[in-house]
Amino acid sequence: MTAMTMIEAIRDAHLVAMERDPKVVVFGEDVGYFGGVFRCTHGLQERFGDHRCFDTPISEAGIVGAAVGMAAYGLRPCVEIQFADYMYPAYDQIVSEAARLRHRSAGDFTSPLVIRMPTGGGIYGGQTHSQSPEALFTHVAGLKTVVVSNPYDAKGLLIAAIEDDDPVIFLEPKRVYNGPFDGHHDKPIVPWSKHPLGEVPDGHYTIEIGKARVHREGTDLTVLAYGTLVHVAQAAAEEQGIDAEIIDLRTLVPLDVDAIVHSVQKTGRCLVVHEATRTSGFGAELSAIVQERCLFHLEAPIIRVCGWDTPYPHAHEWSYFPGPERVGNAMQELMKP
Amino acid sequence: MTAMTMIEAIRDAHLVAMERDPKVVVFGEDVGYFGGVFRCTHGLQERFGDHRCFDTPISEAGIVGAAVGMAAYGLRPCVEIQFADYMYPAYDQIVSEAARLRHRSAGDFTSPLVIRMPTGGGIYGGQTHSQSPEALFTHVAGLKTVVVSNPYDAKGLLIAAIEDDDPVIFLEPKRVYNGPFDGHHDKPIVPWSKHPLGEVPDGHYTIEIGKARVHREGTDLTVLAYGTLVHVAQAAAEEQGIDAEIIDLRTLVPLDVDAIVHSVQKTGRCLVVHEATRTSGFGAELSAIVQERCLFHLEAPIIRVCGWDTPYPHAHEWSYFPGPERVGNAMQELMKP
Amino acid sequence: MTRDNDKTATPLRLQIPHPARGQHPPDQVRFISRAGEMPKPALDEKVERIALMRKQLVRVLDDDGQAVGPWVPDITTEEKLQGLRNMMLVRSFDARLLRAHRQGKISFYMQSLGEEAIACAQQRALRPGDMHFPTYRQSGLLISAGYPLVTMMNQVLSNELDPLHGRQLPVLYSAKSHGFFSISGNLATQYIQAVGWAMASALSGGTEIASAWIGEGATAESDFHAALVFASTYQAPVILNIVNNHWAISTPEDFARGASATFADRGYGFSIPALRVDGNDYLAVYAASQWAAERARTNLGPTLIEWITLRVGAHSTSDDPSVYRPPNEAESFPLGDPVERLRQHLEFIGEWDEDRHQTLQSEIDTQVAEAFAEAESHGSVKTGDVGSARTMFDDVYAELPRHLLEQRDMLGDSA
Amino acid sequence: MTRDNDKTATPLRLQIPHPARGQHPPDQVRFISRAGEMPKPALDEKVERIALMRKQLVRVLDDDGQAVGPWVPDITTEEKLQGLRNMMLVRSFDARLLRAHRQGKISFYMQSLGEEAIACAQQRALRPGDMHFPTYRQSGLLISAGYPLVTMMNQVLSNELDPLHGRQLPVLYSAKSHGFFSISGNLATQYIQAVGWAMASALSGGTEIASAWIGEGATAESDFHAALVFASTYQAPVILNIVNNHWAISTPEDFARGASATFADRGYGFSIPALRVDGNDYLAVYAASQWAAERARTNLGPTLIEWITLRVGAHSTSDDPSVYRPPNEAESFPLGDPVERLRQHLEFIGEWDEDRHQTLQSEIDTQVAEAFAEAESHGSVKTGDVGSARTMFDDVYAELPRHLLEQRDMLGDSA
Ligand SMILES: Cc1ncc(C[n+]2csc(CCOP(=O)(O)OP(=O)(O)O)c2C)c(N)n1
Ligand SMILES: Cc1ncc(C[n+]2csc(CCOP(=O)(O)OP(=O)(O)O)c2C)c(N)n1
Ligand SMILES: [Mg+2]
Ligand SMILES: [Mg+2]
Repeated sequence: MTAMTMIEAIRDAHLVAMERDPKVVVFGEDVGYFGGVFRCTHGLQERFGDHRCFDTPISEAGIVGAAVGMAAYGLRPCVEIQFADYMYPAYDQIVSEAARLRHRSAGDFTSPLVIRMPTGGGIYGGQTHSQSPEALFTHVAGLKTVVVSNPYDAKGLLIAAIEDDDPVIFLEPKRVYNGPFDGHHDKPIVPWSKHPLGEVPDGHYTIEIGKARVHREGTDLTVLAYGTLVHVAQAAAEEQGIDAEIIDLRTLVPLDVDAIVHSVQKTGRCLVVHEATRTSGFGAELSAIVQERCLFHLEAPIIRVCGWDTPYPHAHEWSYFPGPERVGNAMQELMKP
Repeated sequence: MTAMTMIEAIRDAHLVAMERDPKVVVFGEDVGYFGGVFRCTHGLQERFGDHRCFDTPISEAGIVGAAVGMAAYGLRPCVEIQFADYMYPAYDQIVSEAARLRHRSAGDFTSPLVIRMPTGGGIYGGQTHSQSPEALFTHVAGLKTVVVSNPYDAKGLLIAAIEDDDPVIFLEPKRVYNGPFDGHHDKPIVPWSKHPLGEVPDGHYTIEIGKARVHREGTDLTVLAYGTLVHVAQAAAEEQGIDAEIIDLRTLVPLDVDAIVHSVQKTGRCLVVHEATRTSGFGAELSAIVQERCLFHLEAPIIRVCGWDTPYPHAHEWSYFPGPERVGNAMQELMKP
Repeated sequence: MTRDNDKTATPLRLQIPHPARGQHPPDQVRFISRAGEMPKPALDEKVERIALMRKQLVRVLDDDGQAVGPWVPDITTEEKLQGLRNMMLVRSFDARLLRAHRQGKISFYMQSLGEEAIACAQQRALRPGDMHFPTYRQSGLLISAGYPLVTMMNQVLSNELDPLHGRQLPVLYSAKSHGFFSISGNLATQYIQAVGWAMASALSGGTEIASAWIGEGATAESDFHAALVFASTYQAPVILNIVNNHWAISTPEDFARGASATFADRGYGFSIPALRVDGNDYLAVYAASQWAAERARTNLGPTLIEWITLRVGAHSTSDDPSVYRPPNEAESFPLGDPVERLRQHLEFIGEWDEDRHQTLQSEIDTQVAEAFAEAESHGSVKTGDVGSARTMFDDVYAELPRHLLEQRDMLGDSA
Repeated sequence: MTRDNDKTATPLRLQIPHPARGQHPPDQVRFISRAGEMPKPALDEKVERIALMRKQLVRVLDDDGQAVGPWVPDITTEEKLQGLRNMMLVRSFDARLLRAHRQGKISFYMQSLGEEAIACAQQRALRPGDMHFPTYRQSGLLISAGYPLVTMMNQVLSNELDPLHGRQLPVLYSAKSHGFFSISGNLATQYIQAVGWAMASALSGGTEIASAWIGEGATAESDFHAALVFASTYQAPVILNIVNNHWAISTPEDFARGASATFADRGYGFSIPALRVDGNDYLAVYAASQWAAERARTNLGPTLIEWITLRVGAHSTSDDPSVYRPPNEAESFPLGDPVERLRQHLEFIGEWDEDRHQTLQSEIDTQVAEAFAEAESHGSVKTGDVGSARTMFDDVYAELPRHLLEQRDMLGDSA
């Protein structure tokens, strides 16, 4: 076990995967020599050479398109999109190609690749360095979508993603790269070294894609969360004195429906939180699933607390971000008799 | 009033809009000389010349990107993407540019443009001529998303879309181009000339973007539908002898929440139907909204009947399509005491 | 809309291409060389010098059917006869399936009439293990690789034996075993994938090269650019084919080409050597493909080839070209017909005659008819013999996740 | 991974560019001409002939500061002094705001140090009504157009008077009134939009032209291709600028350029005339911009210009270039510094001297300091003086739809 930031854990996952399997190749913008603008691939080129980890031209379509071809050849590319906000030029290759290749060729060709992207706001990045586009992936059959919230999960899930035979979208909320940020942007930063989930096993381990994690047990209500919002929900619960059960979904597709249903049937109340814009966000799917499976257990309407339906504003990002106050208010609302 | 197919109504809307406003320009692949692969722009180049209606290279990114620039100049481009399945190369220009230009420039620049796309299956088009990607637009703040189900609406809504000051995604389910297809693919085709909504007023009229239409009044349950599924729901209701209230949403964003809430509070049961894949489809948003606003009116869980979470299969499209049998079964399920 | 603040300024105007279309006789082929005229550059010739040849056309067969000049490929008569047979097979196959469409037996079809030489000859010029990333008009690659006709037909019929389980539109084959990448319905995506595949081969110290295919119309798509950038930067071992058949559905090549002289010109700005080749000349196709493959195999990097040919038929069975095509376009096409030209050559060298041709033709037609009869015996999407709809849930993922299991169960109830 | 079926074949290898980086001295500029050496083509010169000049560089100012050769622009001394002042203003502005960042007063900044001549001179060479589609390193366009410094600073500070209401990252200005299109955070999207805007002007019989801007790194993006295709096909009245400052964050120009000799080469395959120009030579920039604008205004179509310059500073305030940049890169840059070079020229022609320069410098520094003081008096994102968060809901649509009204109400409760 070593205390690691999420960045170090991600880098370590790369190291372990590349060490074990020569077919793993890593590339993207500024990923090689420099080691990535967030340093998640730092040192890989030095360690494995420039045929295993290299820089690319600034072309997200090229990065993913080439990765699909490489995966079809038999390699296992793990590529970085510098910010999730820049995945759109690659969207055709992701949706029409990576996601569908196995199906359309009936397994003749496959595309086992991982596309990593930093997501979410909280760094004053404005509308093009803050987005959380997970719902644009969860609607696409053939993709698996993972969102990580802590170093322990990040390493185990990234190794699992690289070893997975399907294309995996791997989303990294950048605001938790360096600590379990709980939304209190005006308070001092807590580092991962002070958090149990910052303790990361050495060497190889995986976390099953498709399994949620009960982040906090509770009986008052269920919070369905992922990424940064896991920590925000925890802060809100503690501040409101509400005994919330917080489920860190970890994987959105395939979804751990059992974990969700089990918890909501127990608590009878459900709060869904995410940073992405509300309309047609993944919270809608969660809400729909919960009411389909637990309607008669519900004591109150499921509440969604999400980013507003606007671009992510630079100066007003803390008014946009669904912080502990908004989440806490929703908890109180849910608990009203 | 003239009896028109939906294709003719769309063409007529172009004619009216281009006649009234010289700033309206129309372009896309095979749109000019040929008049579009579905003939929706037939005759426009002959009538208005090749500076108002023209062919483009095969580049959806180019089509939308150029349209954004033209709109910023002051024109009102109305462009065609040959099939919605081919919008992905343009997705960055749609999401990052058209949708956000007004906001990011605080109104200094705007992008009043319309992007028309045929959607949906039922023509044995396989996975790349059958998609219904509406949820990929409804998640994007700044876009308006319209789905039409009949010639009368198509003309009025297309003129309204062209006159609208915001970017409008205009989705045309191709299976209802020539008639009110109700999902009975093995029965003879009913033409629009036999349907009241095939009667289209001459000249200029608009239908407000953001207003739903009660397609069929009823008291047993509410069906939230749009596009082809409006007709399927009607067939299902009649076949099952269920007095369904069918709401044709017409616009997904902005959504006519009042019409929805009003109906569900009346019937106490709600069925959501669409052809797009289920997970994270727009049905999830509808379900979430209904339970948020009508939970204590609901007698049964909201049911979603959608396309499966697979690519749209060529040979098995009628097993994929949510036809009257599946919709009807869901109605019966909903009515169970 | 004029916001003119200088009333003397020229009003701007746009150039909307007005190519030959409709009733006008087409300006079909720009810059035709005589057979044998264009020199053959060294494999590592400078891109500038190759670019100077951009208005020339690699041609081997002259009007008499004689093979002339530096590009004559060193291949046996058997190999040529094999090429003739393959092209005729493709043509006969297409004809049979078009008839099947007219008979209402299949839902859709796309033929390669007039373009057969390109895929057929390149397939023979490459090696097993190489991977083609085709579009929908390269069925010649499969046929020349000896892929079973019946299997192709099963795919087109979407019947119970369709290896793609009826998932794909007819002709969107996939055959890894035969060096044929799964065809996408989305144009141009395969171009950068081919570059990625070639990069993977080189990254792994392999020896297999990739061949990317695209129509001239689809070169306007963005993935074409991504492919050229990546191929240039990493010097990937890939052949970048552009099939210029002069049409993109109703749109003439001019819209994608713009003001440039040729599509081969696109290579220059990336320092990718580019050739224009007579695509209806089997021997020229063979030679140019060999040249490009050799460059790739010796780590000299990518080669772009513009193949000049004509889409003789409709775009697809959904298309009505009478609205936009000039009459007699094929008859007046200056590069003739690929089958006829190779046949003429074989006759010229004394290895072929009318009798043998007729015999071969009926042999092929019989082969195709028998294959079709067999394929048809397994039914089709029209007869409803399409295998189980439950297979639609397979291969979405490597393993069926829970939500698809549930959906398959729901289908079971209602289907 | 070798699936070799011919054991004698060469194993393939990939070329990963190994440009100067880290501790290696950079090969910074390829193909430098002497000032005055490159001829000036006629506006309608054939693209082939212009392409032959691709390894030359348009340069006007020689080592002594003398303006020489056919590209010397016909501009007054006042205009030159204006240019000097504008460039110095940009530099002083950047310096002040970088200091503000170090002082913790702003959240982010991107400077154009070393590249000032390009935007400043082109702005002066174009006309009011023309529209620039810039990236984040063309603030010189705004400053040369006389846009208020305070307003720019308000944007950077995201304070209450920020015309963009704090929505955008610092320096992503928008100023239609000053011919400056709203900057996107997404690279390259503006390139095809500029072509569309130019097409609109021409479709409307206008006289305004567009100017598109992109960094050399971003030319790898797909929208660059879309822009070239559309500009070529419709002969749009647009200037296509590529600012080659040799770096894309940590990645040297080689990755985007690939094997091609220059970025200007990219134009040739579209038959778009392309120049390479010394971007640190104010007079050369002015002349080349004028030439390209004149071509556009006379319906001769698009022009591509590669401007050679150097990103002297870090990519942004978030970047640490010490990890990847060679030491002394700026000092050894062969094209010098744009401010110094124009100053030297003005001295050479006897219109400038050290005293006047010092006076101007302190005048400018004062102007910038006063502007900053004023802007700062309106607060900043750091002081929390950012206007109402409720404005975030405005301008998503022309009119506030119901769901945004509701959300704004919810914000009201909790914010
Ligand atoms: C991304 C995308 N856009 C549009 C289409 C529709 N489409 C199918 S084929 C075609 C024309 C292609 O022309 P070309 O590339 O010249 O190939 P050819 O048909 O001549 O072989 C078009 C526009 C598509 N399949 N994919
Ligand atoms: C689509 C997209 N991908 C990636 C980025 C991240 N990014 C911002 S600037 C930059 C480098 C751009 O280099 P260049 O085009 O040369 O411009 P320069 O910074 O040198 O002016 C990158 C990769 C982005 N903003 N948008
Ligand atoms: Mg073609
Ligand atoms: Mg740069």
